[in-house]
Amino acid sequence: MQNEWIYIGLFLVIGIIVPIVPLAFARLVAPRKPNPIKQSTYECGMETVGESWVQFKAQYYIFALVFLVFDVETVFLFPWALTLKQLPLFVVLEGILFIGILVAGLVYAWRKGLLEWA
Amino acid sequence: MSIPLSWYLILAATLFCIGLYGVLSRKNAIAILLGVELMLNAVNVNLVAFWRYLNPAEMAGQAFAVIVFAVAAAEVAVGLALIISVYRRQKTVVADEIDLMKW
Amino acid sequence: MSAEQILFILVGVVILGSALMVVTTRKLIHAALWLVVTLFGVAVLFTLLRANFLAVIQVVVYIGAIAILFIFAVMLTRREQMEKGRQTRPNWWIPALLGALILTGLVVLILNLPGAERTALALPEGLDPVRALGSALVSPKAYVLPFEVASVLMLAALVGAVYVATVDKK
Amino acid sequence: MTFWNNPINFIADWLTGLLTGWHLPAALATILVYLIGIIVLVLFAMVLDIGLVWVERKVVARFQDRLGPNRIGPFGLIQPVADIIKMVIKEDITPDGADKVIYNIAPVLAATSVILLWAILPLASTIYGVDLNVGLLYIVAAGALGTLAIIMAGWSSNNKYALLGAFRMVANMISYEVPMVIILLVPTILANTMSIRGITEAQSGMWFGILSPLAFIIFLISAIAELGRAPFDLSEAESEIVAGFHIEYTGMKFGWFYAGELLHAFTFGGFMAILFFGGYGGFFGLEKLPGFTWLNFPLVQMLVFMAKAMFGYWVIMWIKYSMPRIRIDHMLAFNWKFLVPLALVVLVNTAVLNKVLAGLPNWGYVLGMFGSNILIGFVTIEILRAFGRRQRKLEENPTLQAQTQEQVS
Repeated sequence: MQNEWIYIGLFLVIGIIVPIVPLAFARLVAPRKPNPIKQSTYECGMETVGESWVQFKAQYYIFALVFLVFDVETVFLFPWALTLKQLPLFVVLEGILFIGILVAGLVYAWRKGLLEWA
Repeated sequence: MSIPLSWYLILAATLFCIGLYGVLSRKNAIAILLGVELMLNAVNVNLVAFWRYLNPAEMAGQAFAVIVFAVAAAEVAVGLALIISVYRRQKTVVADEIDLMKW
Repeated sequence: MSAEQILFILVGVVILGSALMVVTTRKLIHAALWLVVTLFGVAVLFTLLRANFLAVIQVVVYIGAIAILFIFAVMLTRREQMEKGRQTRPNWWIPALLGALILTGLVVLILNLPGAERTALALPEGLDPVRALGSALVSPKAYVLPFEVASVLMLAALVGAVYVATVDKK
Repeated sequence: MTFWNNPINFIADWLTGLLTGWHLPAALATILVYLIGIIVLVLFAMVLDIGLVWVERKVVARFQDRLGPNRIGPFGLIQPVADIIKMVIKEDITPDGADKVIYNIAPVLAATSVILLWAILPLASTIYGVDLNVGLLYIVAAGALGTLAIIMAGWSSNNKYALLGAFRMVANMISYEVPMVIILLVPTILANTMSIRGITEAQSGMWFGILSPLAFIIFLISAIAELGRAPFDLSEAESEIVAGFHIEYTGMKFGWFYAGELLHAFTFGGFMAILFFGGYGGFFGLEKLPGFTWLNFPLVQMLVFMAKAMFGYWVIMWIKYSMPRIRIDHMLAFNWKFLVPLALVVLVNTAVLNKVLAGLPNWGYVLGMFGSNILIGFVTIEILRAFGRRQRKLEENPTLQAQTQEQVS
């Protein structure tokens, strides 16, 4: 058994219970008198227009996409970073090649104007 | 360490089959991709289990799992981009109604 | 039955249950959130297997990036009427049957596999799996080529996805 | 081993002895001791969180030339307790059309993702939860859960503003996660480990903040963005989308988002101290001198750590209350066109120099690292200046502007 993950697991359990306790307590003591106006969607007192679903810019998706690629690649660099000390300079160059390919993606996105918010 | 290898393999097999069912039965293209993710995860469970049970000194299983991560990410990125592109042209994400290449 | 086995069964039930919800829930956003539960369960499995690095990147990459991308895509393509009505094909029982058949076959295969009942080997003394993985990924004798090719794959995915998602802008 | 050298293990051993003395199985006793330790640690974090409410309000007040809370208790110290009582007895409103389950899970998940960070936060050399060999990525993973909580809150509230705020916040968080993850590689390379304690111990002679000041600055900026605090707070932008993703939340559910944000800010102050300023240690070898061995006592270390973390938290507050809000296009452009390339340059520089300078004596190594960072910083500023000059020229000269636009189109 690996104790460290048991510890994290227990921490997760406590970390979920601790926020729930005040919420449960609030449920006991707080008043509850729901009415339709109180429960209506809050838009600074104005009547709500249309459904809450509004069309979003696809730009958000583009940024999420670029992020996904970068996130996956940088995560791969962590094992590489741990080997730098033992292994020869050659390994550093491998990592730089990897980063170079990553930069090529960034340059492409930049040149295509995808990083503009317009 | 008392879990037999077969437990992991059976769990992964079941997860794989659930994913397969999702891929084949869902109408929505995004839901189909969700099924593909389940299948890839099943593969990863197998790879890591084999690493641990067969040869922990060799990192083959983990290295393959890492590559699967990259493949999953690439698949999701391109797949969802296609779906969004099709949605903007045809206003649908139902896989059967996407027939741009059906000529 | 040892504590570890009980833990495994619990995690397994969570994984399979949430996976079933992924493929059957009507609301897509719920399916995506159930997928997050499945992914988290798989991360717990990785910790049971002592693959610390994979467990953490499972959360970082799958939950932190892939699931977020799914949720974004669901929100970008959501339309109310699509969530009414059935979400499965009319002949959904064929895939179900197929899945069940394949599963039975696989389980029979696994149970007859030589060495299926083996238990985990002890990790070699002084082996740091993360470091060993790093050495394997950069060593020319092992996986440096897949490592660099993965990077090229991600570049291709980025270029392709970005092209597809923006080509009809004009 | 005495109490003063190693208080946590001392108490833990004593408790384990006590529990096994009652004929409990050893495994169960260990788990019980773990549980007690975790509860104490989490409660400590929560009490600290309550204190932070007071600190935050008092510091803001001083920045804005006000007094801040001063009615309840001495210096208004009891004010946060009154706040909590108020939040707990407030009516809890669930808006119509909300997705109830997700709506209720989101605030809990938001708080949990912050509390989870405390599992690996070393308060002193012997006072820490657990020392993971993938500690740095664990921080990122906990952050991923926080992102998820925000998107869940925004989506389930069934409110335009909430959804907009969540979208902005998530775009913000995921964008700034990229330079943050890249820059986390710098301490990894310098310390040759991902374990948080290992990184702290590696700085007992020299802080990484001195070896790589640029890495620290990038980490600070991306940490503030990750927290969603001003100047990156357009996700809550009171003046346009009211409160962003937590607009519909009332009472204690709102309270958890608020408390989570404060604790998160402090925790990031702590991680800043650990990654770049030696954490609980980092006395430049002073603790080895005969007169200063008392610096090694856990309680002293804890005090040092808390002071450093509080300073980091204060810097975050300082920036928050001095800066106007940034527009979303500026925010994303700043990240992708400036921070990410700079972070990659710093990373490559660190990786190469760490290898090249390895043979040099210690002072040469430090000087090389520091000097290269200063050089990169200088070049960056010059590039920015040249760019700014060109922009200005374009703006001052309308004909030139027209010409360039023709060229572009």
